[in-house]
Formats: sequence, structure tokens, C-alpha cells
Amino acid sequence: MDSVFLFIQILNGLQYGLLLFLIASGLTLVFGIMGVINLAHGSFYMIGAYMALSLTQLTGSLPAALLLGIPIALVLGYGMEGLFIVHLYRRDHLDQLLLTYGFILILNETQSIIWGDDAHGVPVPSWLDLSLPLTDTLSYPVYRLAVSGVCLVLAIAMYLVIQRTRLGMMVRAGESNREMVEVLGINIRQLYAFVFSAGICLAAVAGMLAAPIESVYPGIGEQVLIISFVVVVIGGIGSIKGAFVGSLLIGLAQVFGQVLLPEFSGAVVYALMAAVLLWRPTGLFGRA
Amino acid sequence: MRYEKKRSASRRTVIKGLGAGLGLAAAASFPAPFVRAQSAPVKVGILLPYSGTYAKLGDAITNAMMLNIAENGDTLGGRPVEYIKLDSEAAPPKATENTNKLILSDKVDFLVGPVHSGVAMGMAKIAREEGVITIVPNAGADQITGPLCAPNVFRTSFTNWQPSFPMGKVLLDKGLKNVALCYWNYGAGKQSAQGFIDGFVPNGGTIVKEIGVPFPEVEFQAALTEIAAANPDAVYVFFAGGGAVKFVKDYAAAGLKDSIPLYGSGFLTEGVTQAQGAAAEGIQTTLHYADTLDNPENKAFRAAYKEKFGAEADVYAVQGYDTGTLMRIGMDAVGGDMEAKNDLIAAMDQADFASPRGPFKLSAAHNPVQNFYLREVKNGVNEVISVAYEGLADPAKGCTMG
Amino acid sequence: MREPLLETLELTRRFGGLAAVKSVSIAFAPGEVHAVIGPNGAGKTTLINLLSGDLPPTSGRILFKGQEIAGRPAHSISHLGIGRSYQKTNIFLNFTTRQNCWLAAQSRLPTSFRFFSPAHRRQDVAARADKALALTGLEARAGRLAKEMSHGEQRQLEIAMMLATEPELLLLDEPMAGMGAEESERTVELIRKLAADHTVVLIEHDMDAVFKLADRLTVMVNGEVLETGTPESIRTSPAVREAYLGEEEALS
Amino acid sequence: MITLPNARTIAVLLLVLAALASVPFLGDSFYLKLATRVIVLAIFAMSLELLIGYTGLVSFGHAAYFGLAAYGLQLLSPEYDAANLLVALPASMALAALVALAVGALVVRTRGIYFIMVTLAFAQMLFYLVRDSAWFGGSDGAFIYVKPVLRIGETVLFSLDDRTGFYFFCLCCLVFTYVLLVVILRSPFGQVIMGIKENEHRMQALGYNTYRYKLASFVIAGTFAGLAGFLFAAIDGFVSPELLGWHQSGNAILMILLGGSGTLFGSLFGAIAFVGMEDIFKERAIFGPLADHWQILMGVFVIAAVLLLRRGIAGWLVTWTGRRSPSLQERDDA
Repeated sequence: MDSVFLFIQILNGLQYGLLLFLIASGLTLVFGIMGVINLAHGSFYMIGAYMALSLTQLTGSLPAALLLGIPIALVLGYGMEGLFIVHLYRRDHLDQLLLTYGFILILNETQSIIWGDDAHGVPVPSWLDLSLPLTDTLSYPVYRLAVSGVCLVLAIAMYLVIQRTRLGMMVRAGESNREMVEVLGINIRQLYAFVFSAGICLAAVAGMLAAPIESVYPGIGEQVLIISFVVVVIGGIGSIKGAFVGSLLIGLAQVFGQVLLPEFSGAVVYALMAAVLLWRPTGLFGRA
Repeated sequence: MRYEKKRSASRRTVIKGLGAGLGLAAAASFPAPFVRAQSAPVKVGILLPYSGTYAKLGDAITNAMMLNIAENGDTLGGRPVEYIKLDSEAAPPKATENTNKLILSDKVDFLVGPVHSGVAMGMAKIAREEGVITIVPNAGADQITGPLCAPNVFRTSFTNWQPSFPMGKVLLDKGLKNVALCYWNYGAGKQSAQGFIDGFVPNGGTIVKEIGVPFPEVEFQAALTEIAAANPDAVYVFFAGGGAVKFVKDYAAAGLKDSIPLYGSGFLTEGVTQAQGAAAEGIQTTLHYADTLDNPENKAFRAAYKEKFGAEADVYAVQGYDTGTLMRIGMDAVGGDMEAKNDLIAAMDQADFASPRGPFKLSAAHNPVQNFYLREVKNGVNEVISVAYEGLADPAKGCTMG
Repeated sequence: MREPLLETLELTRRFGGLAAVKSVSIAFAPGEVHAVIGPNGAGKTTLINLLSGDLPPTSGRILFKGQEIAGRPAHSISHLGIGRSYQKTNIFLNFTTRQNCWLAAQSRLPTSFRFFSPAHRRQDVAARADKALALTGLEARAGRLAKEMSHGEQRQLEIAMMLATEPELLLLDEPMAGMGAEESERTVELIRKLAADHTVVLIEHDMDAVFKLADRLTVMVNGEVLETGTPESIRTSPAVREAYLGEEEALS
Repeated sequence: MITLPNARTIAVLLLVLAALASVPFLGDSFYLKLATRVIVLAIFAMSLELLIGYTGLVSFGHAAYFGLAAYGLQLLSPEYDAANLLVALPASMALAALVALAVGALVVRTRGIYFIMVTLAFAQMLFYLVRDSAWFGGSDGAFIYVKPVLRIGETVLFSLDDRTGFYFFCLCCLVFTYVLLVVILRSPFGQVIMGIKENEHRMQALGYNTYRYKLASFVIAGTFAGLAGFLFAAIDGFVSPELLGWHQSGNAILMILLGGSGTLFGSLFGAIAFVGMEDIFKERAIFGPLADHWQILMGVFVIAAVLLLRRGIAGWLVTWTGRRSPSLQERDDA
């Protein structure tokens, strides 16, 4: 492979990794802070993608769809937390697993009822519908770069919120010590409701941003779910930094697995995960 | 193969009580004791996906098949028809259980299904053992009419090998000798790729790059970069559904569409051109059907389908429709007498009729011998350009029948 | 002084930037009751956790019978003959009292990788468990579920489980926490009885108890050792008075 | 800790066993196969229950061992001849056990949510390997053309092709698995893993190297999942990569939920309920047009079961038969 294509493949891997980060960050927040495993996370990615489809048809523009979709996702997350997840904080993971599995079944079938079983394309906003030429034959879609940019901005914003704000302090405290949060007089119920809604919202935003790239079709959510799990495992539960590094690693592994080990490319990311676990059982940035 | 059946009138009630008590009951309907008479309904068991990714295909096949039989006065061989639908969920682990249910519990006369090749394998296993007449209206796994072929197993769709084979010659005729292959690295994708290779390489073509993308992964950037690096004369691909939408769009967005022409098995642009939009324009594919085929059967079929279901028919609907025709041919030949099973099978075996897809007959392995059309997407529609291969039969490697 | 049974050298444990235990060097002599006291946050429990292997130290050494044990996992340290009780009751709530002790006693079998013989038929295990129950006066409660017992009884069980492992050195982390006067009294008697043939490291807030039991004391403040000595010398130490007594008048 | 079920519970279990044993005499091959499937799934769920209910390890990748042993039978079966049960069964279970040992060595170092995700991810890795590599017959699955037989020397004593005989063989395997797991749970080893579920930290302080016991439990569970997978493959002679997939693992967890975690025999009821449930939800006569969207019904049911049916069928049974077994622990305490 010559150096130009090597460079392009690295770009491919990073770009895919950034998209994964968007999905996995919400997952790792909910895991890390609330100790809740949410199998339905991928379903909210799917809902985001379908919202992008319907709302762009409605408003004619993806940014407008995003503006409408974010509050909807927040409300969905808030409702789900308040009605269902709240009963699970004192239960074991088995119950969390099953309850959120029930949600997968319901949300998948609901998607089929509302939107049908066709595949749909979501148009790229016309002002981003350009390509940058990279070689004689190959060019890079600007929208993909723009999405990468948005993911980077979100990653930095999350970092700043968590490190620099009072909200972030509560989040960090909740992550490390639930009792301490109570001592600090923080309303843990509100904190959890907020974190869960934010997690769902991140998944939905990822779905909306990805919709023009990924297209929209049934089953789109389950595929990203397991790969996001792998990201969280590699990065370490609850660590945004870990999710970021893990996403990029997975993105690169996916790309170079396809190029170098085509026969086993499906298993490459899992092999990477196994290697990381051998080295660090709690992930790259996980606490012991 | 066992064709005789045991039936006992009181059995079901016994089971019902016990089964309900144990929670074992397949809560199927328990009709009045079966009356052996020509007026008793023919039972058609349908095992198709009605939920999940393939639900759309399941619905199209079911609708069209029922439409066909409705056109025959809702009868087969003069007998009324009873449908027993079961959701296959496209889940292979449940395939044998569901097939057992239809064959052993519901005692269906015909078994129709499935869409998914893994389910088809499980279904074929049981169907071969039980000898029930089975018609596969979609799943393209080569094995079903290859090593696993059986007198009672028919297919009205295609083998995965079939749609790709004619494209080899098409590309060579255009002077495209160096081709890159890209496909989902699973059963259908690999068999499809093999079909292309069989039609291309022996005639002087060269595969310059072969890229298997893990199924059902839809992140294609790496593959596209590989293609660009190989810089072939053309690219031949196998993708379907959401993956097809994404591949075609990504291919265009990467700027490859203008420099390296894209060809594919017909599923690349089947039922998804709306979603693909402008990116699909000009893509040529080969398939055994096109919406725009100009023959009277197709026009009549499409009109009837649209009127009844309010939607455009597609290739899956045609396969379902022909499933109906095949059953009609068999049942008409024996006057609705399921006991004359050998005659019924013989009649189906000899079926030769005008389908919406064109002339339809069966190979010795019970797979359609059919035309493959070269199509091009124009304004979001797969327009027929030419017949790429007339009356193509699958080589049916490993089939010992006929 | 005799060769110490357990000794820490420059033992340090940090949590992030905070050093909970700073360069602590203490020698615990065989047969003595050595109390570690200090205000809340002095690092006493962290010290116990380092000694028992519940936490690995950041730096420094721990020698047991002259052998380096710093950083070894808890289960391996337990097998050297170091037993511990927890400040926060740490028992098997859904098991009966006897089963709690059985499980503790069973840990002394060469291996518990026995898959087919019934556990309750092990006479050697039962004997140890019953002995621990007898020592702590819990025989009458043997059949009760641990979670159904009173707090004081659970504290007793905590010690009984430790005893069922037949350790040589006991690490007792506030054995009297949350106990009434009468229960405390009984626990003091128990520890006194145990001290006859065990070395004891005792962390306790109840100063009456500490001065009744301890042969020597170490005072810790802010993670560091302020002073070690006999009860008399500690009672009269000006440094201890200054650092410690300001907040706790009970030291008289 | 485990106590034997009380007399009334045993009576109910014996009744169920008698009912199961009578299924072949109904002479209906569909129900015979269905009952075979239920029994095999019960063994599968029971093996997982050793991990979830008694070791406190919620594995979300248990189907990997089930599916691998199923493929073990496929790989060991000659195309035109029967495999010998005496070889194929132990070898398939050993395959499951070995892989469980390799995966377990990595995963039991993790806990809680982490454990769930890591077991899932490893199972997916095995799923992709089986589906994509050339050794296993491809993504569409593979056949076992001739069912295994029990053969000593040249004498065939028993063939799994005999549906009734096979059924009783599976029933014996179920009883064997149940009895053996009860024996294991009552052994010193069993006490240790239950102690780990209750309070792993304390177990370490008492001197137990909990890693080794968890790993052993993981391997035992994987081995019995292998037994179930082997039998499953023998029912219809068809294996597919999806047998290793996460839906299959999820199904086993669902069976445990329905049956009630904390009793081994609950797995049997869970398997019965699991198989029956779907059929009921798909029944138009009961749910009308909603039956077409039976997955919504299933989802709602699962959610309701989690929130309301806390102790499953077995918990209900144990309460009904009187004295509550102490082995049934409130989930709140976990």
C-alpha cells in the first residue's frame, strides 16, 4: 500500500472512530455514573436516524431536524428513566439487562409500524454535499469531515463540562462515590435523570448525524450496540477519555482488519479487545 | 421419503389439555376433526419473516402468492385454501422448530418459505426428511438446489450464483477486463462472487482485487479506498437492502462513480433506488426481473398487485406470485388430490409457463431456468437494456437428481 | 524488644494526590495487643487494609515474620495467618451464622476444589466453626440467618469468622463500633481472652477499651505516626495531647 | 445456601417429570420434538443459572459454548455415517469447556457490567469466527446427516435417530445435570461460589483465591451448556452460526427470569414458559391484529416480568409449597 492510501485508510479509521465515540460516550456515561447497563442504547441510535429521516422531510433541513430531535430525545430519555429505569437502581444487572432487552423488542417493532421496513436515504445538506479530491480517482465527502468535526467539538465540550463545571463535578463525584454525592447534598435522583437523558440524547444525535452517511433501515441500531460495548470495554467503564481513545482504536482496527486480515475482519475488533483486557482488565482508563 | 400420513381425530384434544397444562401448547388453532374429502381446504404453510429486517420481503411474497391464488377463485385444484402463516424472524435457530410445527402439527400440504438462507437450510433439512412439498420463494443458498436438492423441494427465485454469472460476459463485451470484486463476506455474498468469477474469468477476465466486507458491516470507506488503490476497469459488487443503499451512496460520494463504473447483482438497486437517489443513476445490474419488463403477464400482474395492495410489486412479489402458479400447476394436474403426490411433483417438475419475469421452467434440480436481464437505473427505475443471458440454469453442483 | 511479628517500613498509600498513609513504620511484637488510635481520617483503616492486602501500597514494605508481603493479594495474606475483621460489618447476610463460620473454616482446607462430597459432612470444618462460635458466644444463634441478627451479634460474627480461619495475628478494625455498653464489655473480654494466644492489632475509638487492652499504642495523625509507646507514655505525651486531645477529651 | 427442595416441591417436580416422561406415549412427533427442545433448553438455562444464580456472574455470552458444542457434533459427524456418542459427546463438551476456560481466564477478572459486556463481546468474536471461517460450513449453517449412535466396538446399542429413545436420553441428561449441579452446590466448592455471589470481597479476606473458583464455575457452566448444545444439534441435525449469537444468550437469560433465579429447577419452568410464551403472543385468536406485532407483546411482557414477577415461576412455586428455601435470595440484597 503506498503512503497516500495508507494515509487515507488512517483517515477512514479515525473518522469512523469519531462516529463511534458519539454513540459510545453516552453508553459509558450511563454505565459509569449510574451503574446501569442499557441494551436499548442502540435502539435510540436507530430512533435518532429515523427522526432525522422524518424531521428533514418535515423541515427540509438537517440542522433544523437536529434542533427538533434533541428535545424529543431528551424527553424520551427522561421519560424512560422516570418510568422504568428508576426501579432498577437497587436491582442487579440481570434485571437491567432484561428490562432494556424488552425495550429493544418494543422499539424495533414500533419502528417497523411507524416507518415501515424500507431502507431510506437521508439527503446530505446541500451546502455540505461536496467532495475533496484526494487522489485521481478518490475523493472524500465533506459531510463526513464535518461530522468528524462535530464529534470532536462534542468530545471537547464533554471534557470541559465534566472537568470544569459544577455539573461536571457532580457527575465525577457520582462516578466515584455515590454516598459522597449524597453527602454533598446533590439530588442524586435529578443527577441520574439528567445523565440518562443526556446518554439517550447522545445516542439519538449520533443517529441523526449518521443518517445521511449510513442511510436508514431496520436493524440499524443493533449493529452499533455491540461495537459500542467493545469501545466501552476497551476504554474503561465511565471514562470519556477511554471512550474516545477506544473509539479511535476500534475505528482503525476495523479499517486495517479489512485491509490486512480480510478473512477474519469480523473478529478483529474483538481480538483487539481481548488483547487490551489481557493487559489491563479494567480497560485503558478504567479504575481498578 | 414418507408420503403417507397418520392422522387421528382425538389426538389434538388430548394434546391440547396436556399441552396447555404444561405450557407446551403451540397455541395453534384446533379445527374440527379433519374430513378427508376433496372439499377440505388445502393447507399452505408459510414460513416467512414478518418482523425484523426482512419483513418487507415476507409481506411482498405472501401478498403476491395469495393474489395469484385469489385469481384462481381462492382454490387449488378445486379445493379451498387455508393459509397458516408463521413468522420466521429470519432466525435459523428457530427454523427447524417452526418447520416442524407446520409439517407435524398443522399438517400442511405445501410449505412455502423462507427469505433467509440460514432458515432455508434448517427448513430444507426437515422438508427432506418429511417429504412435504416445499417451495422456496426467495432464499438463494446454492446448496438448496445443489447438494441438498430433493424431489419435493422447489425454488421459484434464484440461486445466489445465478444473477452474477451473466455479468461476466457483459463486462467483457464492454472491454472491461480488469475487475475488482466487493461483497459481503457471508454465504450469499461469496456464492454471488463465485457466480461472477465463473462467468468472467474463464472467458478471459481478470479479478484484480477481491474485497470481502464482514456481514452486515456497512462501513465501506476502507473497501472504497482499496478499490481506488487497485484502480480496476470496473467494480462488481454484491450488497442488498440497507447495505446496498449505503454502498451506492458512499461509492458516489467518494468520487469513484465517475472514474470506475459500478456493476452489481440486481439486488444492489432492487427496491432501494429511492433511498439511493442520484447516486444510483446509471448503475447496471443483472437480475431475473425488472419492474419495467415489457410483457403482458408483467403488466397484468403489476396492475393487479397495485390495485389490491396499493404498492408497486417487486422481484420478491414476482417470486411469490410464481410460487402460487407452481402450486396451481401441480394441483390442477392431480385435481386437488394430495395423495397423488408423485404425480403432483412430476407436474410441478415439468412446469413451463409465462411468468411476469418471462419464460419460467425448472431445472432438474428444481431451480428456475430463467432469463437474466441487464438493467440500468434511469430516473430511479431499473430499465431493461437487454437480455444478458437467455434461459440460464444453475449448474446445481452436487445435486444427484435428474 | 523481640523480633517483630509484623513490621511496616516507610509504608505509603496515596489516593490520587492524597496520601492516606505516609511513610508509616511500625513494629508489632509477637503476643502483644497493639492499638492504633487517632482522629477520624488519620489513616487507620487504610493501614489495616494495606496490612490485610485489601489494598496494595503505593510504596514501602510490609514484613510478616521477616517475609515481604506488601502487594500480595488478600487471600494469600490470609493464608499466612493474618485474619481481619471489618469496621463495616462484612458478612454473608443471607447465610446462617453457622454457615458463615463454616465458610471461613473451610478456607483452611488444603483446597475447596471438592465437587462431590457434601460440605456439611466435613468434621474438621465443623469443629473449627463450632469452636469459633463457642468463643464468641454465638452457639445459640448458629441457625439464624445473619441478616436477622442484631447489630451487636453481627459484629460478634464478624470476629467469629476471622477466628474460624485460625489466624496467628488478628487485625481488628473497630470491633466495638456501634455496640451498646454491655456488648462492648463482652467484646473487651473476648479480645482479652484472644490476646492470650494471638497477636492483636486493634483499631478502636472507645478509649476505655483501648487502654484496658493495649500493651502498646501507636497514635496516627493525618496518615503519619505521631508516637508509639506504652499506654502510660502515650497518656502523658505532650505531643499526643496537643494533636489529639484537643478533640477528644475522653483520654484520661 | 442450598437446601434440598422441600417435600411438596419435590412432589411437584416429580409430577412434572412424570408428565414429561409421558409425552412420547402421546404418539405425536411434533410435541415429542417440542418437548425435546424444551428439555434441552432447560439444560442450557440451568447451566447458566450456575453462573447467574449461584456465582453471581451474569454472563451474556453463554450461547457461545452451547453453539460450539453443537458445531462439535457437526464437525465430528462423518458425512455418510453416524458419529459415536461415546466420542462425540465428550469431545464436544470438552471443546466447550476448553473455550470456556480460555475465555473465562480473561473475563472472570472483571465484574458487574464489565463482565456482562466482555462475555458478550467474546461470544460475538466466536460467532464471527464460526460464521466467517472456512472450517465451520459457512454462514448458512450445516447439516448433521446421520444422528450419532452409541457404539461399542461394532455393536450399536442405541441411536439418537430413534426419537423416543433420544427424548428419554435428553430427559436423563436433564435429571443428571440437575442432580450433579445440586451435588456440586452442596460440596465445599459449591459453598465457595455461593459465598462469592454473596460477598466476594469477604471471601478473599477469608483466604479464598476467588478467581480460581469463579473460573471453575465458568468452565462447569460452559461444559453443561455444551451438553445442551450437542443435544440441540442432534434434535434436527441442523446447526447455524446464530446458535452462538447474542439473541440465543439473551434467550437463556430470559428463561432464567421466567423460571426464577435462585433455584436450579426454575430453569425447567423457564424453558417451558419461554417456548410457550411466543406461541401465545403469536396467536391471533387471543391478541387479534396485535399478534402480528407479537414482539411488542413480548417486550411488554419482559418489562412487566422484570418489574413485577420478581422471583419467577420457581419462586412462586416455592412460596406456594410453603417454607421458603433460604437459597432464594431477594435480589435487593445483591
